Amino acid sequence: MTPTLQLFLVISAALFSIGLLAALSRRHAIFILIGIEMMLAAANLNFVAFWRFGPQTQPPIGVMIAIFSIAIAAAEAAVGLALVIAVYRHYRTTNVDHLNQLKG
Amino acid sequence: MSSAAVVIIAILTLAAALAAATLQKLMHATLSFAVALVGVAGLFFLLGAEFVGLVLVFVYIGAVAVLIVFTILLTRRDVGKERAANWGGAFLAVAVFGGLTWAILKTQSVAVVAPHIRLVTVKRIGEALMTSYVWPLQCVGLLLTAALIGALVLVMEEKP
Amino acid sequence: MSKWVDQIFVYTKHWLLTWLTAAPGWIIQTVSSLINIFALLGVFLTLFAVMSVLERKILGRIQNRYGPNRVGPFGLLQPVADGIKMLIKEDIVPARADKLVHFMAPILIAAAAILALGVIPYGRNMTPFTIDGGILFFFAVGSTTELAVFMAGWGSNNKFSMLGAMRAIAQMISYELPLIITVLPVVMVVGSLTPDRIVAAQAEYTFGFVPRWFVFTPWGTTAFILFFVSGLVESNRTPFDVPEGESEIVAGHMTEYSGFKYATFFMAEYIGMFAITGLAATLFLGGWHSPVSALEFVPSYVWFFAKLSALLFVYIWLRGTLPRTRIDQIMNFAWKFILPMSFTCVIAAAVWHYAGRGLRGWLWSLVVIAIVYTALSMLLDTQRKFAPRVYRFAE
Amino acid sequence: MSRWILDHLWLIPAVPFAVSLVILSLPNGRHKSAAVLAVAGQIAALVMSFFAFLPTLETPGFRFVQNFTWFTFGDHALRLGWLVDPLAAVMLMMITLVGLCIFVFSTGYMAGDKNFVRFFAYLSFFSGAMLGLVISNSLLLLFICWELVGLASYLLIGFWMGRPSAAAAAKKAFVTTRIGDLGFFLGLLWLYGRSGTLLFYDGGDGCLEKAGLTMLGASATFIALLIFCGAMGKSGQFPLHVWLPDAMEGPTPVSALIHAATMVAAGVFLVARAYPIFSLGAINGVTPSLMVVVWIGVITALMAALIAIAQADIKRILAYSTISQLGLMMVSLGVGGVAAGMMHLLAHGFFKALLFLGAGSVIHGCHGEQDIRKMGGLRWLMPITFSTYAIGMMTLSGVPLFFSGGWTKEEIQHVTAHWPASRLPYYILLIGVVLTALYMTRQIIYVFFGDRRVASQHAHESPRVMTMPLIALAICAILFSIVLTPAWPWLHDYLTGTAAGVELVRLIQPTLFLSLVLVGAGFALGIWMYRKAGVQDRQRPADTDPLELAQSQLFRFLENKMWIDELYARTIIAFSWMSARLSDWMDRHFWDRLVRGFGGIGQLLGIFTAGIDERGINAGVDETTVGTRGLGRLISAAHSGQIQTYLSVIAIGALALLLFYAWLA
Repeated sequence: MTPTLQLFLVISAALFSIGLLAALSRRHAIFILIGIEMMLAAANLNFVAFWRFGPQTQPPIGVMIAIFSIAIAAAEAAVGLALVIAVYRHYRTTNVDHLNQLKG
Repeated sequence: MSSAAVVIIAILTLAAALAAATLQKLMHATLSFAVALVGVAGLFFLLGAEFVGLVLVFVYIGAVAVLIVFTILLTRRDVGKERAANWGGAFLAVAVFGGLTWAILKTQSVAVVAPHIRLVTVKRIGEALMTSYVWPLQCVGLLLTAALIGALVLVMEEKP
Repeated sequence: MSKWVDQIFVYTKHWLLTWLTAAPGWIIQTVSSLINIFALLGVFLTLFAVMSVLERKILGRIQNRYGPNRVGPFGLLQPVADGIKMLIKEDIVPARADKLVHFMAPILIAAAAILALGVIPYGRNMTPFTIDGGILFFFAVGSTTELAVFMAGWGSNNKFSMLGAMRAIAQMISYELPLIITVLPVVMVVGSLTPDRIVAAQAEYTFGFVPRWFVFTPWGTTAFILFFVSGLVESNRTPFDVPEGESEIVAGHMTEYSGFKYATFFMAEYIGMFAITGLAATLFLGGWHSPVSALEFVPSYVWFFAKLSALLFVYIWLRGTLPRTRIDQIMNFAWKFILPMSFTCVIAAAVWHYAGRGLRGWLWSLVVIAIVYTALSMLLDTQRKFAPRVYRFAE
Repeated sequence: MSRWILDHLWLIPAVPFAVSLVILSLPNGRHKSAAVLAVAGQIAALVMSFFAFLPTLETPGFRFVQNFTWFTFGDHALRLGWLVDPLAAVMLMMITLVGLCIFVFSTGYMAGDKNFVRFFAYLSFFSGAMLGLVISNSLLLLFICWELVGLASYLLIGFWMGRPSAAAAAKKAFVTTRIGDLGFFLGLLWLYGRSGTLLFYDGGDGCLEKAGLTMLGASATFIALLIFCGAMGKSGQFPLHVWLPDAMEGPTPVSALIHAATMVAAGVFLVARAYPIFSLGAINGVTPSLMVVVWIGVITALMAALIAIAQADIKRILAYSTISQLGLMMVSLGVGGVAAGMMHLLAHGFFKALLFLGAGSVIHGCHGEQDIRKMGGLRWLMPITFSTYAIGMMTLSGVPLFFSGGWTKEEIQHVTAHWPASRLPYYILLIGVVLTALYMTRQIIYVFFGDRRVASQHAHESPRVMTMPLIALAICAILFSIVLTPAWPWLHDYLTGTAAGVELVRLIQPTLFLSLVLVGAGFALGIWMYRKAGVQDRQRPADTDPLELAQSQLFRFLENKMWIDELYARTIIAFSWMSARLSDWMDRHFWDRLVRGFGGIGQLLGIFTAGIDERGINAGVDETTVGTRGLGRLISAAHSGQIQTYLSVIAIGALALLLFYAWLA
């Protein structure tokens, strides 16, 4: 038995939802970052799956997008974590509930 | 590519991901996150995108996970003061999952089997990167440089 | 005859697999992989044992003493005694340690080291696992070591462990970059990430007797030296053994480990060393090719292990000769010298390629490297006098 | 190798330029690297010049041209180019060889200077510009290099800018040569307008070739005279010579390199290069423009030689001697002896550099003293300097047979004597020979003979790095004569492109005896006049010149440089000053009021618009602002500051979108 595209899409949807769960329900900024990274990974999984099951192209677009997205995710993680450290230095907390200076 | 392998890896991945989202200790959550990403890389291998899988492991385990771990270390005093889980968020996540799954299962056009394709070799990816993707490649290089400098500036000690 | 000797292991494996011709494909594949894995483990664990005793003996010679000579003939059974000792020791886990992380760390570190061995070609048709991006695989797997070291440091819940882990990660990250960038010129010139192709690209002989190994080009020599130094740092060996400097922080991230877990760390360090030297031999020293065309009848794996042993001997030699460097010196060296030089290697390789890969390219790339080297040494001002030593105390 | 250099001629000037840039970027204390880099650059230039020189030996009349397009305006391309012919090649060799000696000398001479690095940067810069000048195949490129050379000269004269006299001298040199360059530039434009090209040689279409020359017609005379203006400024010819003696304020190696051997010779080189324009339409070898060249040269040669007799500064004497010799070269060019003039230029480059470096060595030994009346008796204290200086002096005076200067001077006398227009220049030149011998004798007696005076009490020989170039240049000055003798006039034939032949008979010429007599007369006169100058009170300078005792009016006149500077101050400078005052007055009282009036109109308009703005527009804007602020308050309430709330809203939105599409499908 060979798997269909649906299987991969469901897996990626589940991974995305778990990432969303982490991003929404945890109060620690690093958890939110981890959640976002998982959502990105889920998106990458979608790209590669669609490329694998779709019509063949030259260049392999899905793979290329996944590579670029990983690179961008790395940059995002670096800046995000630097922000976490900077925020922690300033407020002595990384709990996002307490970081509401932008309240209107 | 057999369904059994996919399902086994998927279960491992999702379990690790769930652990990463729910474990109380931040360090354990990070390590679970790393495991989940190794699982995703495994899925990439099964999908025939070896290079992406390797890059994923390389970047996420080698760099991002280490970064997260360092950040945890630098903000250690804050660990452990976690409030109880936010049920509204959990509910929303489940709703999104439900919606997405429902949509996927309902769409018949995605219920297809993988066609036979030529292996995507590193050489092909390299050629693509150096021809049609040169611009994006340069932009990503610029972005990474900017991110590097930005991150450094952000965490630099403030001189009183 | 010589071909038969050369391929004896390959033939053996094929002969073993003929027993399974009737089985379904995935079983054959699994069994083939298992054979590879067991062969690898067998060879390298033996090599680890031999290396551990040889290292102690060679170090002994360097320091003008005998080294182990009691257990077995010439002390060759010493590793067996050591193994038994390690196995029967009590396994102590600190009370406030993070038990799971503490337990997983040695496993992960050993797994990573062994996995890295899988992509190196040990002889003609003797690559255990041929992966398209083999070099990338090597580094991807290698990069998990950092996480494992961190787990060891964190899980032990001990400040020496944590400090050691931080030092280890800092220097491993700093040197991973040049390590990868020095591989780039070879990958560029060959046009492939597959170790087999890289070895094949070094098969020819100039004038019939000088082998076309990359180490004989200016960029190759430079890259090889840089790779070797970076590899030395990556495997935390003297003179870069700051992370586990026993006079400063007990044993770094391995402080809280004892018994077999400690032995596992020890083994992982040695296997990592084998992997990195094996890769160096593959990338720059022509892999399993013989250095002289006249000696091609000698089996290919003999050449590979000869090169490996030579490099390992240099490791031991360095350990017996050099004192430990300071961490800030290691960092400065990495970022101010090794990194720019490794980028220069990439440029020099490009120059070499576009100048026609002949004598002209050879000279031009030499010029590029010489210019950058001179400029760097002028900029870094190697003649600067050392500042008076200032003692800084813990605050 | 030669082929490669010819294809990459631009490298010859580019290397010193690049070296100069690198040195400029060095930190101030890096004396050693600066010196090594500069000397290495010069050696590289020498080697490349040598390889460019080689092919010119093989074929007589060799000429290699390489043109390229600089830029295009409209459908017209402005083209520049490089050129190697015997003229350029010998200049290359001379500049790099003398330059190398002087670079080496400078490392000793400037050793104590705190701006050492900057000095070598400038020197390399000069070298690059000068090399570019001699190999350019376009009057425009030549002009560019010409100006760069002038800039280098300015920077180096004012090198010790802390001294007011140095700053003033630099300014004077710059402004004076600029006057000449203005003429040069006008000539260049005129030439371009007439012939449509500035390339010298362009496969038959260049401005020095037949096609170009025929287009000039009658204007050739004026173009030639305008170009000669530039040459006059750079080579210090009569009306514009005043800057050169003052330029001795710069460091002595600079005086040797720029203001004796190379840059000042550029004027002569320019005339030689553009000679086809000067001699266009010549009747019996005489044209109006060449006539001007001859007479200017004659006046300069005589005047400068006279002034030199009454000067007290060791470098000033040499400066006037340089002016005089340049005048001599101009005469030679004017009467048709291009080869003779160029030969004297080359020989002069060697021996004048030698004399200047010798003077530098003397000054160095006397701790910075330049007044010859305060020196004396250095003969035994500085033996190497003395002997090389003596060789230089005899070469300059034109002692026949053994010294290069003698042969070239004789050649010049020879061609001048056969000038059909007049015999007068020839006689004046003969007087010049006597005068030259006289002032050089005077100088050498004051400096090296007699008793030690104030400045020479503690004199010492200079270090090896300074004496070695002296010896090298002295050997050059002597050996160079081998290729100059009439018996084997190799250089002459090389420059004119004919085949050389050896004939020993030609060695003995009537003029040989004449010059022997003249030079001897000069020496004898000098020794007789200054026989007592050396023996004087030890502690006081020799303040009374023998000439002053005999002819005090004449000496005063010569000592003050024939009052030419004062004349300029009274006339030209006073005139400029007046016109500046006039313009200033006009600006203050006339134009200023006019501008102020317009300003008033603007002010009135401003007051008017301000009223409109205040009453009409502001009120409306205020109302809008109040409204916007209220709206903003309303919306800002939705911002809780909790990022997870935002994230939830986004998630809900996505979910809604999903459901919406599902409903659509």
